[in-house]
Amino acid sequence: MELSLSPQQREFAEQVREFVGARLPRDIADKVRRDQHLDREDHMRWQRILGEQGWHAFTWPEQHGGPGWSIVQRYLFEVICAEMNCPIIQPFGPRMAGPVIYTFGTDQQKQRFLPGIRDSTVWWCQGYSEPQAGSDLASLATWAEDKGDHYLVSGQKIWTSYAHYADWMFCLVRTSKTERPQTGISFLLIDMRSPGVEVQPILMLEGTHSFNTVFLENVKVPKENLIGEQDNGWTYAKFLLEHERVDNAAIGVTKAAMRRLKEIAASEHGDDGGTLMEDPLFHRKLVEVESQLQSLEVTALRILSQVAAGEAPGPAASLLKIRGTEIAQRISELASQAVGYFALPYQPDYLHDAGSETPVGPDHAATAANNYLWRRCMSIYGGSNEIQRGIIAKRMLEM
Amino acid sequence: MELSLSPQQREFAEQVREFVGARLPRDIADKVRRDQHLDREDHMRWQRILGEQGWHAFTWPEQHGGPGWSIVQRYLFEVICAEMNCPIIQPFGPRMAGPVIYTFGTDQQKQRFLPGIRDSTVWWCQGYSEPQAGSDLASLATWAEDKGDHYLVSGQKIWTSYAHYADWMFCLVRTSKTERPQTGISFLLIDMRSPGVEVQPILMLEGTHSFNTVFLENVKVPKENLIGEQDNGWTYAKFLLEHERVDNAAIGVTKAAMRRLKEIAASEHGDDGGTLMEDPLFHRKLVEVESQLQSLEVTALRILSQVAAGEAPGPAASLLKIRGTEIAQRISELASQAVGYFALPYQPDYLHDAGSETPVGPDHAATAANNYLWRRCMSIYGGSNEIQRGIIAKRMLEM
Amino acid sequence: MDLSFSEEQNMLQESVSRLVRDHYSFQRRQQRLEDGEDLWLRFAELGWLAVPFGEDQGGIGGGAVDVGIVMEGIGRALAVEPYLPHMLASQLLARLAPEPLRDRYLSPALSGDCRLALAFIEAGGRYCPWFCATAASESSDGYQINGAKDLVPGGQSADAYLVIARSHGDTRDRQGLSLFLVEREHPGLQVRRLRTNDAAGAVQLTFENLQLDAGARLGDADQVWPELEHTLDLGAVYQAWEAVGAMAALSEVTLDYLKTRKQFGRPLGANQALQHRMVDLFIAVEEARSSALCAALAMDTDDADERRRNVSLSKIAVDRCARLVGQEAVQLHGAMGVTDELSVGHYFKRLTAIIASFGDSEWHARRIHRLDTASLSSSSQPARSQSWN
Amino acid sequence: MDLSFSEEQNMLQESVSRLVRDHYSFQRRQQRLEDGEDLWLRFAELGWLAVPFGEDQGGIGGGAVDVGIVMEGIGRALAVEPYLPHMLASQLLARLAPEPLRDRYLSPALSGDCRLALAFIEAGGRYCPWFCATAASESSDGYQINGAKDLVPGGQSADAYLVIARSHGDTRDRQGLSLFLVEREHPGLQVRRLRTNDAAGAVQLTFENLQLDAGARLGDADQVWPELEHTLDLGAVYQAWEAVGAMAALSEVTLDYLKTRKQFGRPLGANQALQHRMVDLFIAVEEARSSALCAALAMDTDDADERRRNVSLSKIAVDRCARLVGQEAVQLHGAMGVTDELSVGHYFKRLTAIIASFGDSEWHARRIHRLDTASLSSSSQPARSQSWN
Repeated sequence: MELSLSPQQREFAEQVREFVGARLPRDIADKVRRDQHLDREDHMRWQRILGEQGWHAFTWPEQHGGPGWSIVQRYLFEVICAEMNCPIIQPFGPRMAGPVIYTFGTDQQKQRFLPGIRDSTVWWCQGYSEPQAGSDLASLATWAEDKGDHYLVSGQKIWTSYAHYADWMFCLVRTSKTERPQTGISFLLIDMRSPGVEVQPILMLEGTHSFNTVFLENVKVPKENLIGEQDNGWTYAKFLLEHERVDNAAIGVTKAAMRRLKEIAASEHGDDGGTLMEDPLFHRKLVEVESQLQSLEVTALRILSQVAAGEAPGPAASLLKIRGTEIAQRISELASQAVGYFALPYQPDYLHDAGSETPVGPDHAATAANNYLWRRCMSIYGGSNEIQRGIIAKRMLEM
Repeated sequence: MELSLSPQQREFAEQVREFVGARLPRDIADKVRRDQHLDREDHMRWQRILGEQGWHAFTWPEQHGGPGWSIVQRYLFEVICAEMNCPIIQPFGPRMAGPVIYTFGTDQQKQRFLPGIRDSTVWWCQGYSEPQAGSDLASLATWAEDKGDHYLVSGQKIWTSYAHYADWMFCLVRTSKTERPQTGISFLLIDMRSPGVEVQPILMLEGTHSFNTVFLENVKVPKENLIGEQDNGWTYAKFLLEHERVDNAAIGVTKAAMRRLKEIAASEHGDDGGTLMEDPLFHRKLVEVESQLQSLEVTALRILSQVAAGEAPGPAASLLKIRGTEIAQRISELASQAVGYFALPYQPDYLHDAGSETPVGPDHAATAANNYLWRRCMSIYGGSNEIQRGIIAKRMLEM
Repeated sequence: MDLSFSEEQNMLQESVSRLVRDHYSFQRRQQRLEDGEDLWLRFAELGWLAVPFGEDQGGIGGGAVDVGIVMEGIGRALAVEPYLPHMLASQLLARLAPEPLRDRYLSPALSGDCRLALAFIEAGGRYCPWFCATAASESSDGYQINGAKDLVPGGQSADAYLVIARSHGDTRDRQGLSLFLVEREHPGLQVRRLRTNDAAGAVQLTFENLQLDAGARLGDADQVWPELEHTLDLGAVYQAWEAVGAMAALSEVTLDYLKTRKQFGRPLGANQALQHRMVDLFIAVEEARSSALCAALAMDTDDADERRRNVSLSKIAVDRCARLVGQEAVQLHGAMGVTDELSVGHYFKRLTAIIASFGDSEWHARRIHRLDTASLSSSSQPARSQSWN
Repeated sequence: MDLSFSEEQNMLQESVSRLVRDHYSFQRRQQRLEDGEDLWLRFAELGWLAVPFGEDQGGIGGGAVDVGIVMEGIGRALAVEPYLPHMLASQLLARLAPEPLRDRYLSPALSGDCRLALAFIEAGGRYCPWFCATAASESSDGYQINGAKDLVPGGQSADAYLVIARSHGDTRDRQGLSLFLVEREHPGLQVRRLRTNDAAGAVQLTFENLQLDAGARLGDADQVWPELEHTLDLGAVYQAWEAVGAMAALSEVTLDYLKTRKQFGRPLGANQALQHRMVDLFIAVEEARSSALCAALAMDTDDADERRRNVSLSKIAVDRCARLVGQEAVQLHGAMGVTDELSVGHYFKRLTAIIASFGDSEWHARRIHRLDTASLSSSSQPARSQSWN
């Protein structure tokens, strides 16, 4: 039992640090460090650099062109990337579409889609939620009519992250009406440039645009874009939901956020003139969340050790989702509190690193406050924390 | 709109202070101030003094021999009594049995029972809960068989406070089997010296004895001890539950506990040598609960003002119960924390003001720690806080 | 001891409710924001701008509770009209301005013709209310002002600013603060408009060798701290009532959502876990209402420590409730709660701004700490917290 | 980086589980308490008393994790055998005792023939670990001890005490502490038995002109603070594992109660509001387990600040979880939860005692504050908290 790294792991970590240090573009790192918003090109630029190295699809086994890393290596990679201010790798291709395609897709589908994901030349999005089916996926209504060699798809997807950036969407549609709502669902890949696809932005409370409504009106989807068997899509969706939940803990990003919070606390002046870090009352709140983060990280590592030993993580992923989001939200809240009155201004130019005006208040204030507002969504998306508690109650506690 | 007292109210408060100052026995006040346990005789001694003054049944209207005080006067009386270290007036006679008897009882019953309650010569207890009917009173099973001029009562009551002190019990029993479980219940007064009544103590986690199981085996109860109509007891019980809930806020006692907590914090030395009161981290916790208590008191006063203006308090009583108990529990927890390691010893002699050995640690430590353990029951008894939330959800929010 | 509203207060509340109901549906509020319009003159017509002033000054002689009644409506309406900053400034004006200044500005302030705002916030001072680097150097015929007030909430529509500047001492001294009236168009004043998360708006003021004559000073030189402290307490109290209005509306909106939105075939509100959380929201609103009331009544006392204690306890309680209600309302709305589309996000942002204004809970806890430890050394008995005694 | 148990650790855990299962049903535990019996010799036979000692000392060369595995079983069993105080004292003995003393006591300590306890708590010092008024004045042939150790947890069955006494300086000095071994029957020592809420028991020691020869001192004179601090950290870690065992058992008992107890015609656990709270209990147990593990691993590091930070973060996390689990388990049991009858109240009392021992959360927060502010002044970069780096 050992928290510190083995010599091999240490070497691996060093290799990651060297690569990131040498290849991460400075302007992108600065934006991440300052918590500014990244645009499509920022993400793609870095992801293509990773793709060249074979690290964009970093969770994939070698047989599908991934690096074949162990679970500990993946973890180290993510934490080090976050620590060094890399953008988050957008999960829709490498963490979601990719594993479904290489697990359930045909050889033709693999040849067609996997390279674009590995190299990050294609941006994917996820067409799951619908207006009447949020956390309740089984009740979805988007209908795909079987037209022989193709489907005609009509319906509406909502909360689709970055649909306005996306080239392709993987999508759940209903292909049969059955008694059990989970059956009769199919898993389709849809070209976002198909006629009949319309993307409409959903503006978020903090002023950003990352979510969308996607309207589908008689969109022609060739049958070769069906994954696995028709009517069996729920199986693939569930497979994917588990993947997504394990990912959601995002320990590395949260640790980086904690470090930034401490930097803010060390630079802001408290009410009595010393730094906020020295202020016992503010510091007390820092310590509380730091102790929670310490628990969370070790819990994640314990689960990693189990998985590495061949055990299934089970609903533990729900535990990481619940506490991971709560802790990340709390850190963002404290950063917002740290800046006092300067949590009030809304300065979109600075948030997007656009415009020439200097922000009012300290530089970090504009992003800290916006970040707090933004992060309220963390406990809602990816299966709300209420849904996750239900999963633990049912599957783990058998209540 | 005015928080301060009118000249009449000020005069009334003065009168209460003078009376208590002159008549409250010193030894009893000391025990209350030190949070020690009182025995039956301590309570009765003080309650009889109040009875002589006509203040034991302080909520009663003049027509039944009460002082006929306004709701504000009652509030002032309770707060001042708590502030001056009076024992709590045991509610079973004057707040529970009394109002039911004078509202629903016969003239004969009033003549027989009310004087003993007013003067505090008789100790009452409440026979509601049963092993299979805790918060769920409607499912009670104690059976009273109609034998013409009397009932034969058999069953088991549980959580009966001070049954071991009591002369009489008011009691819910089932007299008919009906479809709706709320009907078919009757309200009986039972002489605790009747053959077939057996009281068995329930020991509490913190080592005290105030609750009991009462076994009833073929207890003969004359029909003249039936309150109101047979099978209609649920109506009287509900009437009483409302009364009890309003009472549970116990603002005065909680304010006194807050004051004692501050005294402890001002006398204990913190880790750095100053007093705990000066310790910013401990003080911060004090302030938090003080701000909650401030809200609670003003909420209670707002409800008083509504009631005084003729409005019904409604589920507001549930709100006071929930927050009142949470706040009282938190205060007791902080007092226990204040004494550090000296929360560990269990010193029953000091708790009961018996024995001659001086306690280890500061005097207040033994009672502070015990009090924290004891007060966990506050959020459970009198309708658990979960039940109260259910009441608000249903009756106020109509969910 | 009576906490029911007087007849006048009931009437004021009725007038507030009517305006909110008739003119502040969320859709109309959003539309008005987009059009850059406001209802300031309507506020004036209804007499709201005159509430706390003596009848001799053209006011109606109300107290903090009465202004609070208006603020509650503003909170419920999510109104961005800068009523609070204007009231703080105009009350300071009425109390401290030399006669010529008062004669010139007070009556227009009450009639809606002149809007005022209080400039007291600078970067680097966090919530330290006497932090002030903006300098007022005495010159032959008055003062020269240099520096900046980096955030003046509600200042975008103000015609004049009451500005705290340092005429003496160091940046963090409590002494040495003076107060000046500066018109928006005064030479040497630069006004930069700022957007805010809560849409209320603000400005940044920069003073560059701005010349004022001595008549532009309100109150005594160097000695304005006690008045400023009183005014900031008033701000915390007014804002508490606004928070109560916002919380009450937000919890109603949330309850409504839980009752109508269906998931897994039944209303969300059928989930007991959500019911209990909704109850906690409801309780929090009532608690905040009580705390706001208590603080407003405490503004009447002559005992400054009693006022400080009650206002600070109230700020802590209201912040706690506002945080709970804001965060939980968003969460209970699910994905809809984080959009710009529903009112819920806008209430949440306003509550967040309120929590961040007039000192956070820690600042107020520290103030009570000073009171408690001072009373420790002055007597062996800790202070009684019996507000009605 | 691997957080799975080694084979030896799995075997140790199996042996602990077996003893707990076979001998610590709640009924048998209560019966044994009443009879005044314990299983100390069984602990010794199983080698538990020897876990953290080198093989040269007759031990099995385990670390804090290994002792933790035993402590978890003790927590689960609600065992009152004073394993923790004995281990702290015997580990100090092994590290610091001069050879004759070690030869005389260590082997009996490992075999169960001599029980030890650490006397370090005095009234008036709260959690200040270097607070010590008990005086050790040097005399011609040794030391004279005067004073009291008001609470010695687990001291009721000890044959000898390791006593912290002040050989130099003022009551609150960190320097000037020395450590002595005092036998229970030593003239001048008065031992008063104390009951405790958690039934574990304690004693109060009073020293009246107690004479010791110089050979009774462990470690250097005046310089025992760093060793004491390390030992108290070890105590916090051991106790954290005990808390995890108690919490895990308590949450199982509670889950079981919710599934079987019926109200309004269905199991309590059918209430979604209670389900979600039960999930939070479950999560808290896992969090505490992770924190306890992290702190145990940190005991191996040579970097004292790293150890301090991790132990203190862990104490804060474990206390938070223990408070939640203890209070909620009682509440979820309803009226049965506050009786003496079920195990729930006993777990709650033990968790309460754990929270109150080895420094409360505020004491540990203050220690981290010292570390954080010291690192502020020594470098511009705040300390990284990456335990695996």
